[in-house]
Amino acid sequence: MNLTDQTWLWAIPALPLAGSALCGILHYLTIKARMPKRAHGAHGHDDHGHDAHGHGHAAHADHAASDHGAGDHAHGGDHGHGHAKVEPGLSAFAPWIAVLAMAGAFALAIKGFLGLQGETHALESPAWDWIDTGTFRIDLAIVLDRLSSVMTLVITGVGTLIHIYAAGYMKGDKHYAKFFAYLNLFVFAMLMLVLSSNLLGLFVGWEGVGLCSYFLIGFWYEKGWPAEAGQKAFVMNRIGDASFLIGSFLLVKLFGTLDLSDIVAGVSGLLGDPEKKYELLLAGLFLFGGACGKSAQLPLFTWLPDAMAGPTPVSALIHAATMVTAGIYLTVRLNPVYAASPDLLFFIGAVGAVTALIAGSTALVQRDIKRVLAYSTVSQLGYMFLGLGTGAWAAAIFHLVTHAFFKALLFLGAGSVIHGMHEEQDMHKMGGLKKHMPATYFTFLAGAAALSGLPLLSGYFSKDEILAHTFAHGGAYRILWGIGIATAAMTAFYTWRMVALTFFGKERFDPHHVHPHESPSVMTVPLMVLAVLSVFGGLLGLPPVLGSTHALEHWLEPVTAAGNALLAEHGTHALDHGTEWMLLGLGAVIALVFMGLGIRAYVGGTARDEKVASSAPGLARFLQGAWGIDAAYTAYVVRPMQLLFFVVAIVIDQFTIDGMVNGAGAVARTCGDRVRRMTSGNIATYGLWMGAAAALIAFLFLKRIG
Amino acid sequence: MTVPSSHLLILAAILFSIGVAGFFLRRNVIVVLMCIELMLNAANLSFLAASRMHSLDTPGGRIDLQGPIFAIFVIVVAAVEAAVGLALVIALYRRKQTVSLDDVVDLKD
Amino acid sequence: MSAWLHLFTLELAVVAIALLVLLWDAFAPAAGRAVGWTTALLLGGVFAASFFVDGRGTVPHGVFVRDEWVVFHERLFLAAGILGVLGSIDWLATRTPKRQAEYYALLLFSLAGMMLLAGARDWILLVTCFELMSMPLYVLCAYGKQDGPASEPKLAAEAGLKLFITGAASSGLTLFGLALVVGMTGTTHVGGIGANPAPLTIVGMLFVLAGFGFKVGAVPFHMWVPDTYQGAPTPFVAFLSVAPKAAGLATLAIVLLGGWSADSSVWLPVLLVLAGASMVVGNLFALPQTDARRLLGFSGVAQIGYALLALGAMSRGGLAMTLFFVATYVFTNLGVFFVLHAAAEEGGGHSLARIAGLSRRSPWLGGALLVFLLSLAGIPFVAGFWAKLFVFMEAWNAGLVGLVVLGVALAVIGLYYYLTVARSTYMADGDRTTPVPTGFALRAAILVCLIFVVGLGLWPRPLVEAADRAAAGIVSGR
Amino acid sequence: MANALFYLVAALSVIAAAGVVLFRNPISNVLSLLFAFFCLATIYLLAGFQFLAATQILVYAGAIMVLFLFVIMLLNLAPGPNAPELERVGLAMFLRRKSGVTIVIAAALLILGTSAVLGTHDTAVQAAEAMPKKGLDAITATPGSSEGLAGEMFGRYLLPFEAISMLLLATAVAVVVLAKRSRPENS
Repeated sequence: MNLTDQTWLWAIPALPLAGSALCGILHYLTIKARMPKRAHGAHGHDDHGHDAHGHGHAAHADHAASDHGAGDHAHGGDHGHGHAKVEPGLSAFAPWIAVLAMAGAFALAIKGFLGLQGETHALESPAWDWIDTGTFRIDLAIVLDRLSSVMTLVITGVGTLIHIYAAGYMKGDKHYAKFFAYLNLFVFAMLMLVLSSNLLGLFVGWEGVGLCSYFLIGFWYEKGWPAEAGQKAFVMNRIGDASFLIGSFLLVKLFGTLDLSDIVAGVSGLLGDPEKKYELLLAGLFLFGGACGKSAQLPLFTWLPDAMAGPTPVSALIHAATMVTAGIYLTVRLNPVYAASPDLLFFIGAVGAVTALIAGSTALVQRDIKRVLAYSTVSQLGYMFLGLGTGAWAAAIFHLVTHAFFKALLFLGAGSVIHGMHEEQDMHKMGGLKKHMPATYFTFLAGAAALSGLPLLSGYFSKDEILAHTFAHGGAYRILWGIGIATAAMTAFYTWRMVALTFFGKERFDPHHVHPHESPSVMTVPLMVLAVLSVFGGLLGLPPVLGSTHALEHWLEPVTAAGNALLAEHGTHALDHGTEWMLLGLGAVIALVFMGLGIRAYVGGTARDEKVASSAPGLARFLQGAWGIDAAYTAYVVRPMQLLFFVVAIVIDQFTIDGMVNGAGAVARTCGDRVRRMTSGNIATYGLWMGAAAALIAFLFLKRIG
Repeated sequence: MTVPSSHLLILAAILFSIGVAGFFLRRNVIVVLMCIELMLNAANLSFLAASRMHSLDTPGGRIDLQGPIFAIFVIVVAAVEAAVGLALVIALYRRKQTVSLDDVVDLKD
Repeated sequence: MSAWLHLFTLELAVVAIALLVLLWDAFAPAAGRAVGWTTALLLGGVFAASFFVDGRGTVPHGVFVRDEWVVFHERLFLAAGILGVLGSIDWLATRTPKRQAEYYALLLFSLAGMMLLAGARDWILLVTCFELMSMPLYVLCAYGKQDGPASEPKLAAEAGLKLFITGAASSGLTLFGLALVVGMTGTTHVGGIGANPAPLTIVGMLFVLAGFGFKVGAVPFHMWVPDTYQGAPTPFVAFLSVAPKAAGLATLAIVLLGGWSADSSVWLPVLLVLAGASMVVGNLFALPQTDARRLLGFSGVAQIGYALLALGAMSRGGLAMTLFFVATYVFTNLGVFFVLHAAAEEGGGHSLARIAGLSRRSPWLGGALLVFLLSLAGIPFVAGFWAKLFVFMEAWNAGLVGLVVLGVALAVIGLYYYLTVARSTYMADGDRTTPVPTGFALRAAILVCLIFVVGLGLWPRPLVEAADRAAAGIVSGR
Repeated sequence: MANALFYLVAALSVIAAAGVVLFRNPISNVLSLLFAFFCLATIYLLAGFQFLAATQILVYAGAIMVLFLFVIMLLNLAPGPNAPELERVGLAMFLRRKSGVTIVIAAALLILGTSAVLGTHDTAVQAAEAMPKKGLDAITATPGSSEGLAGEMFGRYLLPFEAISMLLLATAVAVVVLAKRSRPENS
């Protein structure tokens, strides 16, 4: 049953959007107040308000014509104040606005959650005929169903905590208000992604989160490399987005509608037609390509570690808890599309498992604490896709939720450490921090325990559920299960290596220069809340074998019913209680054993890393560079493309334009030069090109008319 | 004259092709402009030839006028292009003291 | 005559402003910024009047038709003209203070040509309007040939000559082709081609299409684009990069969809080849560029490819989305070039290195540039997102799957080089921290572009509806 | 007789056009072009387009070619002591790089045009015959009359006529802008 006409649902995304706008205005006012008088942005009414006379650099001839120049001299002096510590000014209000907007959205999300009990499966806002020209119509509505309700609670709930944390973390930044404007805008886009009723709204959110992620990764662009990392992340995301767009075009072609619920409902009707079934498979594959981009799966995952250039709250919110889970959300949302094709499901599971393994092993050797967490995130997302690959939609969402809790916690904890260590991120230069920052330490422990899957914590249940489903499928899935178990062992090891290097052992920093200190309570309180959630989050999905109902699975039943019905046609996979107990036990043992190994190896310091680096340098390098994937991109994608470009340019050049004169000696020139020679600047050459092309077109033309 | 109109059309095509070839082959920008004029004249001849083709079949010996009218407009266009083109040549010559297209290659990557 | 004179109220007004400006200069020369502001304000008045002047109708013999299509284009060209004038005021007043009126007059003549072009349904009128539009552009390209940023070579004359020679040659091509077309069909009416045209008509149309391809800067007739953009005065390039292209696309639509839709199987493959080649060449060649104007030139070639793709959908919706695309492109590209102009005037050049650090020195200029670049790349919350999305949607609906996939993939490359420009403005320059000086008129022009780009990004509906109504004038039905 | 004259003049016009491309001296180019224009005017006369023939001579020969000559003399491009070196033409021009492609393109255009003309003759005549039946308002006049021409020019084609007058005005402004020397305060 759906409740319609719930206009208030629009307020959920609208609140962060309004917050973003307000913070943007605050940013503008702050900048304006900070700017030297009559600077750009302070729109004066004179034409010559910005002449540079007073500012010391060479005046242009045009400025000489200015008759306002005299007025500027009075203001020439107030330049050059430092950028280090900046008075917040009006921007001090920004976090209040942003957090209030988030809290409001969270409250509304809870209201929606409470309204979804019993037989109510979804709340719908009235449809808004957003574009309607007669030939072209797009309706947009907000739909809060069981799945988007979970997502919304996570986004707004964890988001609110991270906003509060960021209020402390970003204090003193000169673009304080801008940060919150971007962050709120991100939440708006993310909410559009999960709440919109049709593919178009979803796509707006899908691209929107990429944009905000670009802004936020590059937030500290003055350092240089964050701007580069942001560009890389954005472009790699866009590759996925392109795939997503093509996939959704295919869906529209198949179903004749953009509406998600119609698409979901229509899948079973298509399966009789093998051609349509094939197109459905293609659509699913392209959409999964989009999910790979957004959720950092093979082969598009290399942007996520680089995205750590952004401020830590960004890493926690966008690159751990929310944006990167969009791919999971999309797959669950369209679950019948995937359930219709077991081969596609296996492919997804395999991609997830291999990604989990590669990223997990890479995390073993990282020294930068945020990069460990980044690779861990990629690895955990791989788990979620493994779960989706088995058709365990609820298990994937369960892991998504618990992962949002503990990974946000770990990132924020890492941020607290970095903050306390004066922007140091290298774990080899930490150690023994537990006595300096106890609150961070204890909460971090909770997060680490959950991530590594220590028994009875949230991560334990969610991860083991995915592995149990994989095991139950049998056949080739057993290989994936083996990969999953191996990754679980690595996860426990690198997690506790990180804890040991950071908090245990001797202090490896210079105590005269670095004075670690605990973060203010505005940062530690969110940590504590998240710690509680990380520990008890498992209650959402206790396995039936423990004598409880899987609450989340039950909750999501209306959403996953269509996919499950299709899966049931291929047979069901159930485990007997004995096997299930055995798997739970195995998970617990592996987590505990590798936790012990991890701590033992690194509690004494960094010697172990150095030993690995010296005894097996090749392996260390291999792991360090994520199995050489980035290098492989350069070698197998970028270089061949450059080569192709080069060859094409030479061929064109040699055989049509300058070949008779230049000969083979020109081959030695660089690729860029070759290309440039095609636009040589000589009109006669241009004319030739046009003529040759016109002849080609004439050929085409005449071929048409025979 | 009882020459078939298609022969006029072929003459126009020949003149146009010579114009195109000159446009490609010559480097003196004034000669290139002349070649463009030649191309426009070939267009005019085509207009008239086609007009004549229709006139032959029009009852009562009346001639089709659209070709001649179009041709008059083309003549004006040609005059305008010659004037502007030559003015541009003068402007360029003042800057670079050349009329060779081979020397006008500063704009490139 | 008086029965249909009212159809040309706006065009006559534009010509009248041109004459007024020339007379003003003749009797009271060196009027400072007043000439420019007067032109802009009067044009603004004409733009406002376009909402009240309600002339719709056809000139006898169907030489000219004023319908929603024309009204849409008149407003678009007027908007581009107003912004083009606003963006040039400060540059002219400082660079050639003694010679301003001619610039505005020529721009206005060109504008009048474009406005007439949109309604032309007769080959003779079409050709004369094309010339009226193009000829002032050749001259404006070489305007201020004695000046330019101090550190850059003075290339305006070369840019003008290159545009002229390629333009004149393509005019010759078009006219020769038209001679064949008109000769074969026996009528100068654009819609006279009809089904099953004679082979010679098709050859003629090939020449005509090549001429139009030159005007919109589609591959392989694009060579003039980067050269001209690099050499001509930047405020003028802003206008050149949008208005004539919009006019060229409008003409293509009139000729192909309006006049020759009966035999689309003949020209559609050619159009699609042009579209695909423009997307590929534009995007790939933009990648290695280091001069921002050349980069934007190739980007413009790529954008035309997308517009042609929507045109190739051959439906009312596809045409409407072409218009939507072009309209957003007008505001976006004007904005980009204006910001670039502001940065380059002070930085002394248009290379990416010269505009580095812009957003640090003038956050608003940097922010505006980023917004425009994102719009060109097709990112949400700005107009370009909808433009690209709608274009792809319509082309997909028309079954152009391969080209849509190609376009979507190339848009990724597009994002890369647009962000490269953005990144260079983010990079700290170091030696200068003072805000970039911009005149009031230029700032106003940038602000207007920004409002349109962001506003249409949040609320594209009015423009989509207007474009749809306009498209109905060319392609009837749905 | 008239037919033989046509073929003679046509051959002369082709030779003259070739001279435009092949002569080295710009003055010779101009004179060749002038001669070609006269040939064309003769052909117009033979074909019964008296008014066009007159316009051809007045505008092209009388105005445009004089303009070309004037610019050549102004820029001192004719051979002489201080003139720039003349462009290499003739065989040398064809041996220059890229010229192979040029010749191919020009030949292709020629073949394309000729074959289309030859292949189209019957269809074109048929189309012309079909014209009145299609109801298109073909505009006609008695041969040799410029009245009809004027009537159409100021009737149906009044609008293009006005547009071309604007074009001429704009051209006047444009040429002044281009050719005027910049004033000293800007250089």
